[in-house]
Amino acid sequence: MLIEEKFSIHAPIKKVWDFLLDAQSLASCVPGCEGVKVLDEDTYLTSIKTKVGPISAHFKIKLSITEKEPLKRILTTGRGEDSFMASSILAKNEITLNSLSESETEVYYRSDVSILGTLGKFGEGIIRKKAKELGEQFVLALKSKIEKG
Amino acid sequence: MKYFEYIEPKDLAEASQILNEYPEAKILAGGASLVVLIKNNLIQPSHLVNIKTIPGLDQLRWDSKEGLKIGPLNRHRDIFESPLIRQHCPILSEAASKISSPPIRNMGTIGGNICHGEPAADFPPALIALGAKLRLFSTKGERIVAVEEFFVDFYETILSKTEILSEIIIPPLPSRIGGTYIKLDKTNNSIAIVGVAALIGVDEKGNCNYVGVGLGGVAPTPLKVKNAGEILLGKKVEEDLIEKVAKEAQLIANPITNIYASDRYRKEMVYVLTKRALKEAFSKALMI
Amino acid sequence: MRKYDVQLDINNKIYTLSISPQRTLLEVLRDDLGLTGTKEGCSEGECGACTVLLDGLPIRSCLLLAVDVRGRKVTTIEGLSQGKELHPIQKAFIEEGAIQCGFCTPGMILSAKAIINSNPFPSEEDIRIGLSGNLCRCTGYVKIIKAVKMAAQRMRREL
Amino acid sequence: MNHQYIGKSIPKVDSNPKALGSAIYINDISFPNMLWGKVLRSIFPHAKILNIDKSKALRLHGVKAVITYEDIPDGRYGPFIKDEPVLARDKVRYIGEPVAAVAAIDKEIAEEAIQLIEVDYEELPAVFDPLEAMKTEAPIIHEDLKSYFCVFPAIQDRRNVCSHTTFIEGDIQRGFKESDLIVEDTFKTHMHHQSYIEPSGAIALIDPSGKIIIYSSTQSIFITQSRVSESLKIPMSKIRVIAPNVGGGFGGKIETNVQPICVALSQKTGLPVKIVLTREEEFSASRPRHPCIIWGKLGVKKDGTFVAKEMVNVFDTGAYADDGPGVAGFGSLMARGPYRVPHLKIEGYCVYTNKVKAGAFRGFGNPQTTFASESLIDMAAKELGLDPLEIRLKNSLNPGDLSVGRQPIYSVGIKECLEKAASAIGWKEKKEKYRGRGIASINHISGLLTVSAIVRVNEDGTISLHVGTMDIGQGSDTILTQIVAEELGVSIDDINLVIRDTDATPYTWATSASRLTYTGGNAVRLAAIDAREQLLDLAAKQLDENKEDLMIRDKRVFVKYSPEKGITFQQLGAISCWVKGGPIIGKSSFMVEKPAFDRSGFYGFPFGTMSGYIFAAQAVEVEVDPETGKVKVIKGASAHDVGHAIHPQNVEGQIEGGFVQGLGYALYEEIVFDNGKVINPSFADYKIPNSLDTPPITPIIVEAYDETGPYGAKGLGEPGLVGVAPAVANAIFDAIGVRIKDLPITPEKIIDAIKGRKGKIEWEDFRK
Repeated sequence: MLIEEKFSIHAPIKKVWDFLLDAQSLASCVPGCEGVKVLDEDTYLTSIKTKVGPISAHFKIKLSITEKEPLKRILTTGRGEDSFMASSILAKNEITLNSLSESETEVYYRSDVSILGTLGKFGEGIIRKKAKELGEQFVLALKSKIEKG
Repeated sequence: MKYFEYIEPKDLAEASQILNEYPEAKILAGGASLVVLIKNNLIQPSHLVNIKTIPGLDQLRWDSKEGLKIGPLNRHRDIFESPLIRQHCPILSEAASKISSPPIRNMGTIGGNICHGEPAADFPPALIALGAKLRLFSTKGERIVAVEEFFVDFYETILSKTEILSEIIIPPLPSRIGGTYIKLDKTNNSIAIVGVAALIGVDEKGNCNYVGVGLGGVAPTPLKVKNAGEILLGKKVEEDLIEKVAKEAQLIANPITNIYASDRYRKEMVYVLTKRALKEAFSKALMI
Repeated sequence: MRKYDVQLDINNKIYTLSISPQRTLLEVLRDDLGLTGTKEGCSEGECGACTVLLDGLPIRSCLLLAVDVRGRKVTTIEGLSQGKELHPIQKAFIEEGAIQCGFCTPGMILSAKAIINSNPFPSEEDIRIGLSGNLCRCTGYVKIIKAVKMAAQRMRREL
Repeated sequence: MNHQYIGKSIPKVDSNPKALGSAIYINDISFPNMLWGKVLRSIFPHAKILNIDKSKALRLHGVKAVITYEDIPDGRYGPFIKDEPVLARDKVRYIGEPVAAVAAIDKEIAEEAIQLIEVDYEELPAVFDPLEAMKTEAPIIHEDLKSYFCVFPAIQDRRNVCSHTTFIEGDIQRGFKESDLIVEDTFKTHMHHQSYIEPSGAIALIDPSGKIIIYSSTQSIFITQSRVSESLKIPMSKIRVIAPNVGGGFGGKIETNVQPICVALSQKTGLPVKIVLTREEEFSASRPRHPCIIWGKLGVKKDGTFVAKEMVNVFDTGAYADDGPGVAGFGSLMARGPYRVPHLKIEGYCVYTNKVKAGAFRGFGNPQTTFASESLIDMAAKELGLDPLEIRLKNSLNPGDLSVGRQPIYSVGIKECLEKAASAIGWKEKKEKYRGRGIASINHISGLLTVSAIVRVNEDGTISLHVGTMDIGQGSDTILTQIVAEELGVSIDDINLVIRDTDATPYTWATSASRLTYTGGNAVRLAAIDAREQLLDLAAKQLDENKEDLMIRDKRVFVKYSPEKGITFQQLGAISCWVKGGPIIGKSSFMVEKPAFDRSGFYGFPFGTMSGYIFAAQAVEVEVDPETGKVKVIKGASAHDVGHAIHPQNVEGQIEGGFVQGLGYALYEEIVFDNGKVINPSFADYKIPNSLDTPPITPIIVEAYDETGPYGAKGLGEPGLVGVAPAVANAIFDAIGVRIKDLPITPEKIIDAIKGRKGKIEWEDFRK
């Protein structure tokens, strides 16, 4: 299940890049995210609570940065599970930046999410819709944090 | 399935009170949808409140002023076979006959079908076309809402934690009225890819005096084609007006892509089916 | 973990049991009462192999809580042929070659009984609708529909 | 020749208990102290296993054993290539692959326990499309493929290819030069599930003598025995397999799935262990039909005569070979079809991908290649302005023509099948708007490998038939009983069927390849004749008559010209047991060996000899809604050349069941993947036809007597399904002029085709 979003932020590319690397601030943009624990420079532990209708899932996720090209691209893989509901989530995310101008950066983010187990069975179309909404909320939070901060 | 407490309340008040006390409690009516969710570990209720022990929730009464009053525990089978429904709103009986299969129709209830919140469920489009209202009971009081306002998102309704759907009210309709529920499904009576319910009423001069169009399976919730009235009421029912309403239905549709069909296909089909449903409804109205 | 004392009327026999509420009627029939004629094909209310009659109407026993039977009469395949004598529907299924692997047969026969009970002169369309909740992968339904027609005639004492 | 039982539709021998609900299936069996097993399955399509921590699971109350690859020998199994472990060893190759297993005192605890097993994976790049998997940069799924034991000289000439079969006859280049018209296209078929209503399952226990006893829902008790033996390294003499009734299989239960795991858990705990798959496990981790990508090219003369056919069939076998090499080989062998085609080059690739392994399913590759070849024929007929029925009749085989591999075929009823199927749906009649008729004609085989049988005369003159064939609903028990009753002049009730137990029956291969009437029937008939001859010899001695003057009827041997002089079977039975001659035991061991293939044009074909050629034609009339693309099947007809129908009613049952399963393949059913994960693993989202989805079907029996079959009979188990999908595709083309080339044919694909736009799911023509 592919989720893609392209948007621009009124901020220089350096500022956006630094924000992306700062785990705590990035986590604050992810809806339902309950804090981040930094294991090492490239790996973080976080947990995300989401709700699809009557069903609430609580994923404990290990996020690892797999590739970094400063000021250009960052690749991460998130792997986690909600043992309560025997479901697991696997997300391969890619964020690429390109600076439109001194004060304008274009961000393209793409993530390939697959959810296994019972939640996955619930209805792929619905989860795609929910994931898209989460994506949009993430973008809004990211924009406002960076532009204000 | 994992263990849960099982309660047989004697009245709605007790049921609502239990919902208030236990946040993870769920209402058990027919169980056709709920038990599947539990078995799949999608929800783990702490309590099941079996409202089938509450008397009076499966009644079906006609009142010339207020219209048809349907208890939420009427099973799909009861709705399909009820002479009152066949007389006053046959479109509901038609919708009931297209739900799943006889065993499910002998278990599932109209209340459960509505409260489950499945966007492609078969009753909501027909209820929307009928302009139905829902009575929601809770210990904090009762409220009545139009059926199209009842749905919030996928499997999410406006029911508060302690509210229970206690009655479905279908206001009286003009005498010369025709309706149909068209369901596009993969195999017979499987989940609707697109569902359209349409009702058209005509007065003696042949002008449209009632129109109701409900859509299923094309958005996170069932939809009402709100300005169908503007387009048709008071006018002669013509082909181009019907196409305008169908265009309107296509406009408000916001479907998903899933294993059954893509969003593009659903968007195209909601136009085709709305046009067909309105035409068929109109020809039925003329026959009365 | 509270259990509920329940009286179940199954095939005209009363069973007094103490049942945990999350157990389905299917589990109680098979595991507690040894009535293994009712089968489990999907446990999600889709295939019909678990069909039993509740007050004469076919239902999914895998979706009905045993405690929720509440005094209604349950008929399983074992309750159809009193002792050795085959029920006319069972005879018709055998004669018309309507049985292949046999896993859907108990559920199919009970749905057939409900069809004929509700309408002694079922048309082919009535039969197809009545059986649409019972999936069969072997027969393509043709001989099953023929068997139900034959059984209906027999039960009307025409043949 | 008037037979007493052959050709008669007697009540099936196993129907009564099934109608009463007293028939026992695997899930109805339990033992005292029996444990429930559950399998932990991989959540990654391709990943190394770094570590498996069982400690938490073992501490859960009620858990008796947790096993991983460390607890079992490194045995590999598989019908063609021994590439599959019981539990994943170094790495996992598909989502759903068994990684560990638990045995606990009840189901709930077992399910809880498997979630407490922690597996550390290191993900590897995965490939899901067979064409991608064949490219050099694709990840390798089986690094040590070359070291696996193969039962045939496999050609593994491209990346991730575990078998490549080719058939060449005539000169393909010259053939296309001589053709007036060439049609060429690419077709794609999907993953299709058997969807038997009874989930697979097994129970294993160890008897006091240390012998392992396996109760299993299977299509072959002997294959179950051999797979458990080779994977867990246990001699077959220590393994007994017993099968209760089986609730349908259609090929999906030929090979093993949980049986070895049950045995390993039982060995570990010393207690009986039962595992029954959930419907979700059936759809995501059993053995569905191979998806296939087919490029086909057909050369024809102006008058419709077939000249040349070239095809490349790429079968996606998933993570393990399983029956893949057989499916790729056999599907390609059948791709010529029941026609004379002088110039032929057909290739079948069997390619690994990181998806659930595909196995045998009714048709065994033939439905895939036939969908392409029967579509191409209609495309050629359209270009030439010929009637699709006529072009097929013109090229159909005649008795004495040769199969691929130059075997002469004398029993060929294909023309009669075509004519009767076409007329049954009113081929020539005027068609209503948006309605179309389509036809497809197919060939298949029913003679393969071996069946052996023993017929014993009991002391009281009744008969015991010991045969290892598995009746999974197709009626073989009844048919084989009819044959013994006919040969020995006894009644059906006199025959005691000794079946479903490797300790009580001689070897047989499997309920597969539509073969139990032809191959099984021959074996059982020879054993019955052997017993009959011994009875006649003993009677001749007792009556002091010439054997030639003796006849048998109603369990009595009598002298032809003075029938009152005779001796009953009861007397002969007693004499043979108590007085002289010794107990009468008729036996036979039938192997399909002749006529042998001329293998000069065969490369990498994974089978020995096949025979018992069977033919069928499926015709269908459809109505297509041009605005929604919905297809309504108005009526269908399916004509089958079965040589001679031993049980006509049962034959009709196979025809009708196959037709409806074929409709599911053509229109409704598909296993859908997302990154290697099955996303519709339930009957709610994987729709098989119900009684409202099936049209009126006319089954037609055509009898082109086959000398090599018992009483002229051949099989028909699989053909019922094979031609339905192309017939539907051809009918849809006839109705609204759009040619759908990828299955299943959904309303959306039809609308996209009408609007001339690419479907939502794009795939490129891979010949470029």
